[in-house]
Amino acid sequence: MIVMVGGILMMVQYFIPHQYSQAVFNSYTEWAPIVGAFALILGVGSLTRVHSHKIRRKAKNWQYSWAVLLPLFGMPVFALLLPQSLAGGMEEPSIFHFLFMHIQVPIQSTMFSLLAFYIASAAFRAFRAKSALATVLLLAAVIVMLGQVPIGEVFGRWLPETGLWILRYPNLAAKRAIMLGVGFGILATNLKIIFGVERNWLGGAGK
Amino acid sequence: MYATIGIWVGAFFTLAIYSFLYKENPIYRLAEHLVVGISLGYGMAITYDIVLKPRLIEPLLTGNHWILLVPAILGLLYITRFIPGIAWLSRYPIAFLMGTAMGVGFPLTMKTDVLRQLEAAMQPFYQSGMPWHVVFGNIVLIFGTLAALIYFFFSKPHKGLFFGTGSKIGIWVIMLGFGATFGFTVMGRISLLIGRIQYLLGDWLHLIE
Amino acid sequence: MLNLDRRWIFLAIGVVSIIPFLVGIGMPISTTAEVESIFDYVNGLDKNDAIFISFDYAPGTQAENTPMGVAVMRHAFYNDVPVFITSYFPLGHGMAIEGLNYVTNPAVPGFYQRVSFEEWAVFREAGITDKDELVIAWENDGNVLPEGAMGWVFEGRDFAMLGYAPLFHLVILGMTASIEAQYPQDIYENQLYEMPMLREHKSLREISLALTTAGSSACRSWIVYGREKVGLPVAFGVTAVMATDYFPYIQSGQIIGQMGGLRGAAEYEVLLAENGITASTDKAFRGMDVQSAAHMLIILLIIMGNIAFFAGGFHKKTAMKGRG
Amino acid sequence: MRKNWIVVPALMILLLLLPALSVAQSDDEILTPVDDSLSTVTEPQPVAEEQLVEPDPGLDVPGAVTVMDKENDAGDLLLVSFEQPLYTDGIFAYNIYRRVAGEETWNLVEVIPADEPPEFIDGYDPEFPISPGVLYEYRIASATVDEEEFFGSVFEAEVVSVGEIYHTGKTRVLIAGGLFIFLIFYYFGKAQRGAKMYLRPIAGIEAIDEAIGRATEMGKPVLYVPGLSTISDVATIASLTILGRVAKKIAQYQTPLMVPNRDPIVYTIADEVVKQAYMEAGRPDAYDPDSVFFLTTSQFAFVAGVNGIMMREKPATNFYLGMFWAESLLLAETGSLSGAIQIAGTDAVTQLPFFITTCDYTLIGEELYAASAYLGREPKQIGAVKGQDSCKAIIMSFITLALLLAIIDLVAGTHTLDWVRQVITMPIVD
Repeated sequence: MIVMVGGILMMVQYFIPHQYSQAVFNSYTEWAPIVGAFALILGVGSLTRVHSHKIRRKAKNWQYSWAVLLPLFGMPVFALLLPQSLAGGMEEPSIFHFLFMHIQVPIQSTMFSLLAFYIASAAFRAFRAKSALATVLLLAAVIVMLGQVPIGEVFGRWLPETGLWILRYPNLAAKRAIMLGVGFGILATNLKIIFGVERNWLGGAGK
Repeated sequence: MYATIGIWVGAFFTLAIYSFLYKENPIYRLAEHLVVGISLGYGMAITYDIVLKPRLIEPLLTGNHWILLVPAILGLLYITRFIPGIAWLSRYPIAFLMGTAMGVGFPLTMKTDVLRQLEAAMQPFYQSGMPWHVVFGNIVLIFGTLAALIYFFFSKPHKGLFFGTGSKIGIWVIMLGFGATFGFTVMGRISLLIGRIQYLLGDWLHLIE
Repeated sequence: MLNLDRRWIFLAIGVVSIIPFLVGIGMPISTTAEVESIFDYVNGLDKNDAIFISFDYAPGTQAENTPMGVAVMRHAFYNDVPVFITSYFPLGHGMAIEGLNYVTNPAVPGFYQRVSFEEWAVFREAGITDKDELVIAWENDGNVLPEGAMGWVFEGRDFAMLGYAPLFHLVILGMTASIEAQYPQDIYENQLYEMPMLREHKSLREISLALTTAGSSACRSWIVYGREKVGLPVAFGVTAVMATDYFPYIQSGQIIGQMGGLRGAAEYEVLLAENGITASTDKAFRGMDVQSAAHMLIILLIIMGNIAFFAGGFHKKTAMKGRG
Repeated sequence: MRKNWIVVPALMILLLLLPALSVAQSDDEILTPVDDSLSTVTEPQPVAEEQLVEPDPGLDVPGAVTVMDKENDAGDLLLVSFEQPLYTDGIFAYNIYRRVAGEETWNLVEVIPADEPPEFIDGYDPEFPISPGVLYEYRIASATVDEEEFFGSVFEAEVVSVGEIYHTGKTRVLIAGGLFIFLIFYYFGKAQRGAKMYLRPIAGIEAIDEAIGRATEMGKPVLYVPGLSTISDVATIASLTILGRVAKKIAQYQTPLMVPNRDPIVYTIADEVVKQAYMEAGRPDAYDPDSVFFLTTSQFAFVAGVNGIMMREKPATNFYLGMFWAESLLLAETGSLSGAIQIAGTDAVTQLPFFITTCDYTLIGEELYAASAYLGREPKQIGAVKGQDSCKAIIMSFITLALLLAIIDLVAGTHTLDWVRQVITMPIVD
């Protein structure tokens, strides 16, 4: 119900430049971030619940749950409550900054770089030119990969240029078709949510 | 001093993650759990400092902004999610944000991703002075977009000249596009590895600039 | 052969990624129209313009995204173009601070000496807000540019660190009317109202470019809410994984240009160095040698894998004619 | 029905074209209001002549100021134009001041360089907003390089700013949006009334039966991964529909099924779906409660777990349908090594290339949704697919039209394409 009123209101608002419509919109842009900020409660709450549960029941690997909960609540405490003199606050140097810059950032960056290794392994063991279409895909990939790196130019100018041509025309055509399709898909989902046809996004809250 | 310790700790955790390549181990698991806690903790602190403090608490304390209590109470309803019995109340803030976001997004998505793209797809393929590969490219672009759209068209069997041939061309064009994505994804993953190696060899060991 | 322990392949890719760094080849990189158009556009701006650089990514993709933000920031500082720095995600907030710190870090060659908002308050109150006049007055006051620095950057005159705000797409929308309404103060609690760069550029209408460096579809918000609303020019600096998806936006003219992945950042670094804006190229360019080597290895692995597979014959699955 | 779907889009195109045409004309008017105002301004010549007599006191000052209400605003914008002085020597810029009529203080609202057209839109400055219905006064000064100002006379605005109810520049978005909403709901309604609608079969879906049959022959289990995302993802919902169908077939063949989950909510729903499918197949006794299980929420740990299952149990058929991220590569690689037939489907564009090169069948993007609509036969889903298809038909016809016009233009040297493009092109307005 709120969804429908809110959705239709904001949709109609777009077409009305009148001052009252603008006033509605302005207070909305003021309110929404405040409401949105509280959404963090969901994440924090469910994480706390899962891990405190694990600790209480001494489930498998429960010790690691402390590694989640301690920084989760420690970070805000260090940043906002601890005085600067005790390495509190958010500026460098502080515990807060240290945890983020020297633990969080290296771990997260490294996690994704693991995939470089996995791609290499899959390249050897799984990427097969099993059909004409897969062959085309792999060929295009090889041309683009060579075209994007400086060594590609060793083979001649045609290689990077062919790579760019693939990117600018056939790739663009495919991506535009997908973009239009996805665009319609998003719009249809928006409609379904606004008019209450789709209710899954509530995630079973309260049911 | 602060920075040096930081880089050693960072290097330690970088290697801890890479140890997963050999096999899973407790240090990897520790790092994996830490990252979940820290990122959400960071989010909490930042959100308080940047949003709640200047936009909600300070205006409320100075008075005159009592109307801001409405979004605050709406936001606090999220907590009810964890109280059995009244958990349905947490739907209200979600509904408020979802509904309005959808409403704001609808006309704009229509404009950016549909109308503007249609407009751009309707380019003349030849204008005097264009080199041949551009003209050829434009023709590929127009037919390719059409064909790929046909491939994603589900109301007609893919038979006959228009739908049959169209969808066949379509899937080839889509494969070329995916080839490009494949190449770029490989490039991206390697780049991230490069970033880490620069960190280990440069910032930590000072072997390279 | 196909059942080779994959840890050997892991080792190979590790070795191939380290050696070029130690050897240092520095193969030349040619630039593409997609990146040149951003460079030329920024090059045409001066102290009367202002740009946004938004760090819309999490630490996971910093290796690709940070060099882009850094390169464009250096370019803007070189031309005295004021830069507003924002972030779409809480974690990007930290990335934005790191990006600015890198450009103004005295340990990095070609840095810009940072002057905090407090330090030049006297000059500001005396009404000296023009960059050229400010630099003269500042240096006459006995301040000397440190060795190796490319110039001064004054907080509030040359950059403003606005940081993260939640529901950022609405923040963009709000900034089309007024930047100050969305960010009353910067992350160091300086009042934006007192900043000369804000006084001259009060809304996104008066901004000449928004560069978004992103590892997700967050970058689209700048088009949907910024460009379509007030015609804000937008440029993308996206990870390679995303890059191919956004070519339609380039052709339709919705974005000025795009830097795709480390290669895109390296191209911008090359353009900066070629035009004398920086003394040398930086991290992204140096990474490209490794990129070459690793791509060669992966292509080799694909070819070898396929040879081994087809030499072994279609021992299974011949019953099904797969299409993929 | 068959004819219907051609006729509807065709009608819509006509509909879209007709009003858009009228908008194209009205847009011209919006874009060129300056001409009108200039012609009205040039009339009061005497002002300029007076200044001719007395050019001495420094710079020549600008003449009459014309103020018009800006269209399509919230009543917070005014179009201001003024007459430039006859002698512009020495003038560097014009400083425009505004105040509420009757008040004392003037606010500098705009500086226009001397070489730019003497007009601007007032009210964009958030510091000095214009309120609807308030009468303002303007005064313009010629300024020298040294910021010396010479004021012209005070002009009261002829109009006050008024907000409009409808933004005429957005008609095309309104038409397109309305058309879209209409089509989606038209097909919704139609599907709900039970009309039979054709959806083409999809290759990957037809292979499902074959793949399950193979598993039965080999006496090995089937693995089904419903993606790693939450239930709010459309791909997950589509995947669960397909899971129902797969489970039903499996129940008939009595082949073991394994469904590992990453999201707790998806897990409960997947369990329900499978139980239901066994019931429908008439074999509730064959249902094994352990076949659907929750693994872990951590991304890479989940992959490690599933890979372990693949290496131990060696399933004959693997399904990966739903939302996948970077783990797609790891799953499909292991599966391909274990020799299983693999059927994948996702709407994550970046993961599709990896599935295509490692799996036997891949449902690409929307094919996944269509497949679920095709199998589920749920009216809302079919309605949505149909509605979107007709929108695509409209887009396709426009592109084809553009292609034909481009050829005509090339041969005949006309500019028909430009003309049609003008109908669609939207200026950036707000």
